[in-house]
Amino acid sequence: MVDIVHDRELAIEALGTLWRIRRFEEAVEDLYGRGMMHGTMHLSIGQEAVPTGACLALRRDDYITSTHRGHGHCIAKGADLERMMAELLAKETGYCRGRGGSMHIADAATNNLGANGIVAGGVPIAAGAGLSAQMRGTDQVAVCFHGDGAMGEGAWHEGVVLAAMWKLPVVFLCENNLYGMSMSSAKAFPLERLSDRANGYGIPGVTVDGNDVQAVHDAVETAVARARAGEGPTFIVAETYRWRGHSKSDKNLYRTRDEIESWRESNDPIARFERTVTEAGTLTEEDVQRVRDEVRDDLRAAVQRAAAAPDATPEGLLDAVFATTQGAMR
Amino acid sequence: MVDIVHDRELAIEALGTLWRIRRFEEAVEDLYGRGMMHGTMHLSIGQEAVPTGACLALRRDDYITSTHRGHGHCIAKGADLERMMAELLAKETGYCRGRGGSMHIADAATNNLGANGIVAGGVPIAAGAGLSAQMRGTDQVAVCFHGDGAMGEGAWHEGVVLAAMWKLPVVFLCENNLYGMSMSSAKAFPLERLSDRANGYGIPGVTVDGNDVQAVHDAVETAVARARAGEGPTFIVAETYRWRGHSKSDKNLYRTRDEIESWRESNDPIARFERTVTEAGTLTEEDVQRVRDEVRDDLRAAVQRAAAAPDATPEGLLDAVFATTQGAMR
Amino acid sequence: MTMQDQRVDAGAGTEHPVGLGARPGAETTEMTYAEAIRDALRIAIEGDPSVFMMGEDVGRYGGAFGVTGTLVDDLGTDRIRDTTISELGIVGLGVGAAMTGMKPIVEIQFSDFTAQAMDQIANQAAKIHFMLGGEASVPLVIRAPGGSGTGAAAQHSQSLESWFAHIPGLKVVMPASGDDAKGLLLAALDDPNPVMIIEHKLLYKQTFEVRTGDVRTPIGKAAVRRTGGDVTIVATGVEVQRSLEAAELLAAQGIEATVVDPVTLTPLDSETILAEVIRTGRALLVQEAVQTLGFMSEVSAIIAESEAFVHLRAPIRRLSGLDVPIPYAPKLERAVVPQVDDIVAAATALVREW
Amino acid sequence: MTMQDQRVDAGAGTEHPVGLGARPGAETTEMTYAEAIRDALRIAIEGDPSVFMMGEDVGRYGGAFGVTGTLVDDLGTDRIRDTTISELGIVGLGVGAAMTGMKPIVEIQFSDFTAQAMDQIANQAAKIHFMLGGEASVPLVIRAPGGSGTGAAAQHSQSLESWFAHIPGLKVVMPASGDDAKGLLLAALDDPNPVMIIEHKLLYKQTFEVRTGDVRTPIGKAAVRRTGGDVTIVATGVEVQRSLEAAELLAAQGIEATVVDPVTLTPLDSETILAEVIRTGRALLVQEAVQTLGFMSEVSAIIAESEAFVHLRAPIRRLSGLDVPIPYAPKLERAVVPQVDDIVAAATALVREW
Ligand SMILES: Cc1ncc(C[n+]2csc(CCOP(=O)(O)OP(=O)(O)O)c2C)c(N)n1
Ligand SMILES: Cc1ncc(C[n+]2csc(CCOP(=O)(O)OP(=O)(O)O)c2C)c(N)n1
Ligand SMILES: [Mg+2]
Ligand SMILES: [Mg+2]
Repeated sequence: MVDIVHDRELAIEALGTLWRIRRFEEAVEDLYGRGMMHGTMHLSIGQEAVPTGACLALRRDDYITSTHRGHGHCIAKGADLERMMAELLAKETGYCRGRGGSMHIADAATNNLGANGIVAGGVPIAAGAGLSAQMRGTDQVAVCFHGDGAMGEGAWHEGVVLAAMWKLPVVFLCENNLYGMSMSSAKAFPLERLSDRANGYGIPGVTVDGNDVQAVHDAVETAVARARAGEGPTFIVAETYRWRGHSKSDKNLYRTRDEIESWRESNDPIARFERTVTEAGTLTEEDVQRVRDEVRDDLRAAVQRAAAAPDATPEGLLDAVFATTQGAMR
Repeated sequence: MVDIVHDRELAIEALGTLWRIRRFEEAVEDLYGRGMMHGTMHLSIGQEAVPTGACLALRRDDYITSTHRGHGHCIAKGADLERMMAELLAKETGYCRGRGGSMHIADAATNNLGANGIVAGGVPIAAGAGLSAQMRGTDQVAVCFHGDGAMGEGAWHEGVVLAAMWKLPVVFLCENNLYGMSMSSAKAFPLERLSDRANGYGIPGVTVDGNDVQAVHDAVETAVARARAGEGPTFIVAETYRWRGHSKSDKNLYRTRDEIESWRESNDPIARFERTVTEAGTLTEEDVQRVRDEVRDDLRAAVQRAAAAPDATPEGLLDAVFATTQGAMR
Repeated sequence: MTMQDQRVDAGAGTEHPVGLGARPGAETTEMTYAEAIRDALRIAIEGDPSVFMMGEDVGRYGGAFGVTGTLVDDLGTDRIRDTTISELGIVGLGVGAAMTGMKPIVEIQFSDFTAQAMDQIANQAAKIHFMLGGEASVPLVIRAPGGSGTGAAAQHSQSLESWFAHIPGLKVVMPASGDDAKGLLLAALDDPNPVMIIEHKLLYKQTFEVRTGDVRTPIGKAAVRRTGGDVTIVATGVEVQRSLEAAELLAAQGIEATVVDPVTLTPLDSETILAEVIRTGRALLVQEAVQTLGFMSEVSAIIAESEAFVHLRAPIRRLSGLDVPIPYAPKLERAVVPQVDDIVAAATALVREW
Repeated sequence: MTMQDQRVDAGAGTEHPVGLGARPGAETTEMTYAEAIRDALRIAIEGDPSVFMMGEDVGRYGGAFGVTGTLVDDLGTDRIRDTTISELGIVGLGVGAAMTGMKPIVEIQFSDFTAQAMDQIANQAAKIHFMLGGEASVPLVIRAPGGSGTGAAAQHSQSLESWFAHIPGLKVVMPASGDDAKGLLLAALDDPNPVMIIEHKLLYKQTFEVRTGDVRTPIGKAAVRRTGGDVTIVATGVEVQRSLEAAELLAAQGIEATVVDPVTLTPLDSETILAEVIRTGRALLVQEAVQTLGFMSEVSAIIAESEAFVHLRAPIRRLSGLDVPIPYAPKLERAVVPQVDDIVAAATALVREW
């Protein structure tokens, strides 16, 4: 097992990722609030440890599929902040050239198959990437990030059934932030632990503290090893919490202020990680501060460059519908 | 528990149902073979104990949903053989006036919501009937017959998830005849027993010998009692076997002749029931013969009357698309 | 089989409304499109114990577009039901409930997600009555918002009404005004058939004049919302509004346009459309949906094979969304669907060149 | 991003075939439509390690319509994969595999079950390339048999090509001959986009003249299968065959018909269609799909807004399936879709009355 907490380089990397996600989304929130960003916005603030821990267990050529709440996954897998921000700002230099926005960022350079506006839409796609890896004889693995709400969809079921049957190298990684929009996952699924769902599919099910980078990493690392060894998929449920509303329209009527406060105050994944690595003596307070400063500077630069880029243009849209060459993420 | 095996009247009823299903389908096979019936044909010969046992645990106002292989369910719930046969013969007097055929017979008189050409199509519909019963405050139950193959479909999943969440009065009754068309259920779903699927949904899962009328009945009776008491759905898997091919196009290449023979010879549900009730002293050989004769006569008459009925006519088809009054099965 | 209980039919709603105002003949009040739908929901659910609504986040959350609002407080969680994220499941449960004595209203958060539910919509709900030889009916209402303009990109902005209008057995309506949003929902609940209501996201917060009380907008009747002799604009959804605005601008240039809103796509009131096309001899068909097999292809084909053919003074002109997925960037999103200016330009060209 | 490996392009296939025969310019042999597809599958899978096929019962069973036959014996269970009953799942896996270097062919047993898979087809496969700004492509081929005539009733007999043609980002083809069934499948595998191939159940067992070897039928080009000066029949799928038969009967009555088969619905070769309509001045559009928003509505609309408008000597006439679900009874099933006689009658009326 890779020990992030006691490895200086990894701890810095993890902390950088955590902050990059947090600061990116705070910037998005700010830009949106100031009317400089359009559309809708799903923030994962409070959930940063899941993609951070998970992607530390992955190789660059491993695949991920992501969700409507996908900035964290994208950043943790290694996406470029400027191109992400440019996309959200509807710029020609954005990942999707302004055509997709937040819900559709993919990154061929990191084998990120993309966010998805459809709940559970990425589940069969991830299984397909796993099938592709299996058939091509590589030992790549596909990690399918999804929310607890996705577990109600038929697409989730069908993707998992096929992956289980063919022992595909896939990790289904559920971020249980307790709600699918307003629906409580505890109410929706009468299971002792959500990971018990796996019992219906003949694959291992694991529950992990989703606000603990190391714990997430370890669970994913085990599942990835299993997948690479040809033993098939694993279902991991990472327990976490979404601090912000589901999207802009959310008035948080389905949960209490107390609940939100208690998670923020006693279970901030970043504060926890900083405490852990400093208490372990892996990083000093100064190290931590340096990471924060670097991320702040990087992000500021990314936002500035993104904002200065040319707007997306409607020219050539009709020609953009069909591909002329096959762009494969192998 | 109702003891069919030791109750003369029930034993006669059960035996009559078993034979009605068997003889009906043999007649269909014959008519089809002689070119007098058109379309496709899915026979449940060998599986008769499942609907027979299940429907003995139901009231007339309980609902069922059925499948492409639905003659047995329909007959066991109490449908009229002549109207069924007329439908298959494309007659105006058929259940669907010749518009639906074998895969679409429903029977409002017995709250049979209908066969379904879509694998798992009936699963959410059954849950909806359960929801309706729950909301109307009746204690009706809906039994959803489906095949093992249906367990791969998203519709199955979504219906079960919603039924589990709302504790709907539904029994999901899987006839595991070992194959979904040619796909082996053991290969498809890496579960020790298919009923373990229930563990992923927080509802009870039960496996039962599907060729034992009493065993099926008892499992369904328990599940129905649970449902009527407001405790929610149960998943029952009845292990059985399909003697005939999936449909006419089936060359049985995916299973061995030996396998088929062994089920026919040592596990014929009708022979087993006859043996059980005669050995128990509930019925005599003569009783059994009388039931067989009655069914033979009834069926012969039904076929004759059905064959003599007027053909379905294309007149008025355009006006048949929309209903003008609400016909509800309450 | 029981006969459908006929509900009160106050305010016939058969006369043509002026613009996007209320149908004549009843008291009116101002409210938003969302409020008008909510008003209909309250009237229906309070008035009929078999009516209920289910969908994702329709309860405490109040609906993704705020349509249900605080209705759950008054009507309870039994009648305003939050579901899991399960479009196929909830439409399927709706079918089962509808066959067994209930009148469910299912909300699909974005009409794009009807893709998830297509089997239950097209293969079950639409066909059951016919396929079962009349043995059952499916009085199910499905509400789903369509359309672009909110920056939600390709998977949350489609105008998919064609998919449904192509399936025999479904009735399909597209309320262009608050009054129709209310009246059509109440009419849909009277109907023993499955009815798809395609609402429009951009209209939810707009204010309209709406009839009060238990009113109906008849299903199957087009509305002539404006009359002019030079060109007949047929438009659906949010394009009705844009066409009415365009008509005012055209009038300033001396071009008088008739604006016909089909209101119901199936069964379509071709008679009214054809009469209005014959009157002006020019047809401009405006929709937000992509051009290829958008609903206006059907309208065009109906005109071209009708007696109107010989009255046409110009080719039939469609003005539609581009054949592209809806892009995210605001400028791009605007560019790919017909705006007021585009309608003015197309109508002007049609009248000036022919 | 890697460039697509261009596969051998033997036999251009761009010249018009005679009737339902093979495209000129290559060796031919006789085989059934199903065999022609199997031949293409074998060529593609043997020739390219990234091509594979998956679907329900495509392995040992040989396919519900016998298309794969014993192919699994030669190509193995890895390349001819049996799946669970899971249309959404297998299309979704196809999307994922296609994005990551494979070229999957997915078989949907009956095109009606694409309803189950609509999200992955329309919201994912079709949109990913555009929506992701070109960051990915989805070279996925979906094969699904459409059409009625087998007594399988409403849920197994639809002609749903309109649904797909309405979604930007999908290419949609409908092979009317064995030669095109083969050539289009091989062409679809060259294409970096998702291609829906709507085959026809009634054709599978029919014998056709088919080009041998690694050939192509170009996607995006219509075929003029017969030429005559009195009326232009545009027909798709099995109606191409019926129209050609009708044309012979018409010829006996002195009416000469042109028969155009669009072959590809998206992207449509309007140019060829319009040229042929202009030539005769009369258009009869024949399809098995229901009339309302069937593909011929689009063809009609394209004609009506084109330069062909002024050349029309008669209204544009559609001959389609009735707007009803397909019934089970053989007589009824026949009655609801255009048969040879219906085409003859419609063409005769069009020529005699206008
Ligand atoms: C098929 C589909 N249904 C509904 C929605 C609307 N929607 C977007 S996100 C969301 C909640 C998802 O919950 P969960 O999977 O738990 O993810 P979270 O938002 O909590 O990250 C809903 C209902 C959608 N995008 N797609
Ligand atoms: C959605 C859908 N997919 C595929 C089919 C084709 N099909 C009909 S029955 C069947 C097998 C069903 O297997 P199972 O559920 O085990 O029922 P059984 O036939 O064994 O009774 C298949 C694949 C269908 N009718 N519907
Ligand atoms: Mg969640
Ligand atoms: Mg089976």
